[in-house]
Amino acid sequence: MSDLLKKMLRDMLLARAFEERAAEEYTQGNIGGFLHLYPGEEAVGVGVLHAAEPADYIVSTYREHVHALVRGVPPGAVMAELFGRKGGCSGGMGGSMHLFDRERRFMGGYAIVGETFPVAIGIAYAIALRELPEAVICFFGDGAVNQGTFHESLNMAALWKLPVLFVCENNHYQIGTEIHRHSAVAEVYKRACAYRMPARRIDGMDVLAVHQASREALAQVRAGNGPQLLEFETYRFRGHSMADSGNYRPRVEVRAYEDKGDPLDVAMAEAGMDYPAAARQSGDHIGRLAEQLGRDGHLSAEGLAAMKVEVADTVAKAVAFAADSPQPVMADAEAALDCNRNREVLI
Amino acid sequence: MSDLLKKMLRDMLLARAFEERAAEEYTQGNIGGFLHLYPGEEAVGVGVLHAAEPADYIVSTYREHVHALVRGVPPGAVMAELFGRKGGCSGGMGGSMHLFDRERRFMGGYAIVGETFPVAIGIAYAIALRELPEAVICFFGDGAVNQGTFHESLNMAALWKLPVLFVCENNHYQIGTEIHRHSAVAEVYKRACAYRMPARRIDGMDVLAVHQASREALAQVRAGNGPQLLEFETYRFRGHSMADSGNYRPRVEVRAYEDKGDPLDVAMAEAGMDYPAAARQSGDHIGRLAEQLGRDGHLSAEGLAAMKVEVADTVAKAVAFAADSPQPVMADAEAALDCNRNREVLI
Amino acid sequence: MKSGECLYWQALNRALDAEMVADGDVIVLGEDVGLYGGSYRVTEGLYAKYGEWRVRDTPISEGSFTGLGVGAALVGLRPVVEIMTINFALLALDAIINMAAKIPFMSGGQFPMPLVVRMPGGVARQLAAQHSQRLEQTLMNVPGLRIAVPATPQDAWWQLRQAIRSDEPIVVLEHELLYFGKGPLDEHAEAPPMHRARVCRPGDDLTIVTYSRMRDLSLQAAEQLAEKGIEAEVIDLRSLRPIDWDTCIRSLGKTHRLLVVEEDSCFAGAGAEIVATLAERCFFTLDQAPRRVAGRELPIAYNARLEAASIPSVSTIVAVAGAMCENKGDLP
Amino acid sequence: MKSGECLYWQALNRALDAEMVADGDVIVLGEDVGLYGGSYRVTEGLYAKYGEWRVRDTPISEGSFTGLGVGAALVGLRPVVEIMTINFALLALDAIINMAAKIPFMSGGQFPMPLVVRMPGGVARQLAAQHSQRLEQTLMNVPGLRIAVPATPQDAWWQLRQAIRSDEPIVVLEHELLYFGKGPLDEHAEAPPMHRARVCRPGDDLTIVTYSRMRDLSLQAAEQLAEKGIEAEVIDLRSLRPIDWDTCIRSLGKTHRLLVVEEDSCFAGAGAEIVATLAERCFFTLDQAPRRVAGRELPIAYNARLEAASIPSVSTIVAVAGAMCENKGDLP
Ligand SMILES: Cc1ncc(C[n+]2csc(CCOP(=O)(O)OP(=O)(O)O)c2C)c(N)n1
Ligand SMILES: Cc1ncc(C[n+]2csc(CCOP(=O)(O)OP(=O)(O)O)c2C)c(N)n1
Ligand SMILES: [Mg+2]
Ligand SMILES: [Mg+2]
Repeated sequence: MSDLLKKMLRDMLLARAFEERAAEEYTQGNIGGFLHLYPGEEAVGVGVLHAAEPADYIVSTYREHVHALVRGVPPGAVMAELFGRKGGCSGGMGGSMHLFDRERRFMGGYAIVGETFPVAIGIAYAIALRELPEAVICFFGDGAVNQGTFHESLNMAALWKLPVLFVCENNHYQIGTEIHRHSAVAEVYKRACAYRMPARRIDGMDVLAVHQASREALAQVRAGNGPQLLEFETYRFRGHSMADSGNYRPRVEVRAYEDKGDPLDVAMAEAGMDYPAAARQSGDHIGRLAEQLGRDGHLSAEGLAAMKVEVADTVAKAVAFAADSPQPVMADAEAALDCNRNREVLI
Repeated sequence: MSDLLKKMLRDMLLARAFEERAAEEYTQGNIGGFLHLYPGEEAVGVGVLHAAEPADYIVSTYREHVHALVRGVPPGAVMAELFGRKGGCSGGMGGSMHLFDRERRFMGGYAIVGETFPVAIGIAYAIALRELPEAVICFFGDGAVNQGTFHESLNMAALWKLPVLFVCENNHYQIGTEIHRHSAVAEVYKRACAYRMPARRIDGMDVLAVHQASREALAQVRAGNGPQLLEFETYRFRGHSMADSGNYRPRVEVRAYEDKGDPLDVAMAEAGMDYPAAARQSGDHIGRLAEQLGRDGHLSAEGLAAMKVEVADTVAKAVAFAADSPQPVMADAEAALDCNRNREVLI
Repeated sequence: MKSGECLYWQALNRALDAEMVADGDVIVLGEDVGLYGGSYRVTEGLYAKYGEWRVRDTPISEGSFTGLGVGAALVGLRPVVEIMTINFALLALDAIINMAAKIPFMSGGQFPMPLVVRMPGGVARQLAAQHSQRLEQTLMNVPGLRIAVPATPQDAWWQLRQAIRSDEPIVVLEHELLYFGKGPLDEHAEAPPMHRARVCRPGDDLTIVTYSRMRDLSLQAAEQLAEKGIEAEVIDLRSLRPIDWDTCIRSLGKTHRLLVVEEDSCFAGAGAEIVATLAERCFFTLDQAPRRVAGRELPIAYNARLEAASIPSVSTIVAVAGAMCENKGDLP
Repeated sequence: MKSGECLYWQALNRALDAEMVADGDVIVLGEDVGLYGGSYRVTEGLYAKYGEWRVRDTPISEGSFTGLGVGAALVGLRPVVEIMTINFALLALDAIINMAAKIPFMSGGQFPMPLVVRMPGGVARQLAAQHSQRLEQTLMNVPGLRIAVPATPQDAWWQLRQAIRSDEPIVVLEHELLYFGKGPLDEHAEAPPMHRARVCRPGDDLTIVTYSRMRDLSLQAAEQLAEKGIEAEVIDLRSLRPIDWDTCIRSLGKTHRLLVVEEDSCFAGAGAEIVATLAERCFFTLDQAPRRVAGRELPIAYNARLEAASIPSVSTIVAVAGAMCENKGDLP
């Protein structure tokens, strides 16, 4: 267990460092387009994907760098894709929102909200038809729940008992619209009732809870017992994308998630009235995990420092790889488009 | 009450006679296209629409002749529309699937499954914005529930407390696909849980039950308490449209609905083994209502006979009106398309 | 029916069966394609033969079951999605355009997309505005898609099988009024390339470029024109993306006159691209302005007469072609 | 910014405000149009001023909130639906095409449809294939719809207000790269008819027909061509349905050469209709084949260089126009 926790801590550190570096590279102009970052939500991606088997398939959104990294896509290939280079995992054609890695069954980042649902049930349909003990993990946000495809796809998944784990990363916002302003029922897991699909809500800031719930659910899913839905309550520390400051959110709310405090305690503290008992914890969910591993004697201060160095080094290498990777040329684009032509002469 | 029941009986008789005549006219070539008929489902349309106020709006599907008739659209105008004539309620442009009558707030029949939902919430949005004590009645079938717009629209309706009564005519079939083969949850009313919307299931073969439930729900809806959903269990006695024999359905099932018998009793009877106790009732839900009114002393045999004559006469006149109505010409079509141009010169 | 003849829907049915026997990865899905046998009978019998996992009845969820086809294709199934009619495809365009056509490209060429989306379209008989549409021009503008428009049982048989065997996403546009038309079918004849146009009738005076159901009307018109001494060459495109320009250009080199016949409303319809490219490429070959006979700029009315007057008829084709050839004698 | 100048998004913002003040039936809805102020700031401040019932933040439900606009328009509201970008409009096409454009017709002319659907489209900066599209050709083919494509702050101000005041359904296509461009705005100047094309630059040698962002590139190209002694007349269509053919035909009467510049991929794009109709109507006016400068037949790559190479540039326009005018001296 402590080994698993250490691996997950390492991946969370990598996730954070990678994303913060991506933000810098964006500011420097090395990354273009829309850039949606993951800080705050690490425990979800890391916890879920550590529960996945290599034979499972992953379908994700435009906020998917960390999903790809934890899945094992080389950090250099991810960063190179953000740079739009040939060495990127999509050859520079897809960019930040469209990471793909067939070998690792990373079935793509989709940028139209709600597309992950039908893709996921399609893959799951093939698994069911072939009677394989595999699962599809389908990521989506709280905002995506209101797209028609959510409803249509969950109905089909439940009706035909398709092996999908639906994973809602509920960060409470659809860009600037808070969940109570976009959903009649703000508890996403409750919406699975319309399909009689097992569903739970889990603290998405607790990587172990995320991992355990995912492992249990995936075992059921792979066993052919039909789809399940897990809702992880989490928070993004940054704006929706690099173009968004995120300043429509109350400060108390942001601080409460960052520090895992009770929002009321945070409000008190802000007002300079905090009780001594409500001593602030140090740092966010990642910091707390590191602290806990330290307290429990599983990770020394040096161990943690070494982990941070390794992670920093990994990110630095990824950037170097990306920067060195050549630009794709038009022939590459044409080859990508025609990749399934099999030399067929059309006319 | 007995007056209301008599009016509803009359409308159900009209509904049946009108539709059976439409079938004949179709066979004779006076009606073209797709023709979706209502026999079996009369108690729903009649019960619901007798609970509507003139200020309420009606939004319907392609199976909407009876909705239009009960709403007060003149039978001649409905039949003429089926004939594609100028005197039709849509001027011959819409046909069977697209009956409209602005004056009577009959907001149209829509032929793409799932369109009624957004249209209904749009009208309701205007009502809510204007703070009027009006409601929108939105009809749809059990198959329509799986369209994404159902989900999207119910969420918005519940979120903004829009005044809509969602009315599911659950006849258990999406053309040839029985409800357990198209919906993970076959009780349509249960799917409203995903929007925390009040919902009930009612026997759709019992016009009084339909009427009462509708009246209660509409009062709530008009009072601004948000949308509600009513599911009426019913059955179509014919195929999906004139092109469909409906013979994918078990005989026991069809008979059970036609005669309001218990399916097991019906099965026994078919096998020649019916108990004397399970004496067959005479006729379907319409016949039973007439019988009951007679038993209770509200409607004499002559009264019923007169009612049937009046109904037959109404239908005959509607057909005569339709047959006499002129064909629209191309200028009419152009005028329909440009009806909102207000003499604006475009270029 | 003569031996060796069959109905259009039957040709499609046999094509599906042939491919499903040959390859266990081929699946069929759509509304009422299974137990019911398909609205136009195209999938009749397949459910009984292959079972519900390979012939899947779906809920009314066009957006998602077409997307399901995309997902299944990513892992090597060869889904044939039936959208009951093209009018409902408006709900599935994100799956077709944003997903099927783009994933192979966006992934840098990593994924197969052996998806076929079949659907009838066009103006049938009094189905009114919402049920009498085409979507050619929408789909034609999408790089990454291919579009087949078989007009005969033989082409239906050939092109559907080719589409299923292709690893690229292909839309097969059928026509509601073609299903119950009959024609010869030789199951053993060798297929021409899927996107090759066919000269259905040779002629020297005028080239009529057309496709799908309008092929039949154009051929009838050509017969009538022949009686007036005008020999029209009729080209059935068979494919709308790509378009076999060479066959058209070769014909224009002979006739010098171009008439495009399409059922769709004229403005920005499929014919626009045909006229535009041929005007660009054959400007000096043409000795008069190209013309289109197409649908009116109106939604289709339910009324039968208005409906008929909204789409091309044999007599309009004859009239326009005749007018174009009036000065026939004057030319070298 | 000079006085009397403003940004394109600001012109749209003022147009919305002006119409909302004037008419309580005008409402705005879409994702993040309210509290957040709109992704491209177009609705900034309106929520604070008019409240949530008139400026409505919606869930991510494009199909249904566009349809909501249709329903609201049926009873006399004048909804301005913002679809965050046109890429998401594929999910709303049923509402736009099958409902908004057809209901007035299908009802025999009984219902108003004062609906405006606004959306940015086009290729911006490295937004990749799913976020770099247009839908012109799809919408152009729909009888019952009108399409405005304002290219300047002044036209944005005029055309959005005209669209809101019209009782017909109108799509306003904006462009992501135009929002932060500036230009003069005179709020009191009288508006030309909404669908009238504008000759932005007169010239005798060649007519460039274009619209939206390609107007800017075409004007720049015209300046460079002028240095080479070639005077291009640049026509900004401003509207794609209907198209103001007369303005184009008048120009061709002078220049005899037609070049269409569009951002979209060429095959079956908006330019196809422009070339087709002008080839039909001006066949003998043209002294050489019409041409299109358009996007490549590829989805848009994320990579910046490939993206730039996939759409027209000033230099391509100059090159093609230059080649078309090479024989300029030879002509009468
Ligand atoms: C169909 C569609 N509509 C709108 C958008 C624009 N958009 C991109 S992300 C987003 C918010 C999604 O929120 P959520 O699903 O909660 O995911 P999060 O970004 O919070 O991870 C929106 C509206 C889109 N990409 N696709
Ligand atoms: C979007 C769409 N898909 C498919 C169809 C074809 N179709 C017409 S009616 C129908 C079945 C609808 O079933 P249900 O909603 O239960 O209504 P019912 O006909 O039983 O009254 C189908 C699939 C359609 N009209 N629209
Ligand atoms: Mg979110
Ligand atoms: Mg039904």
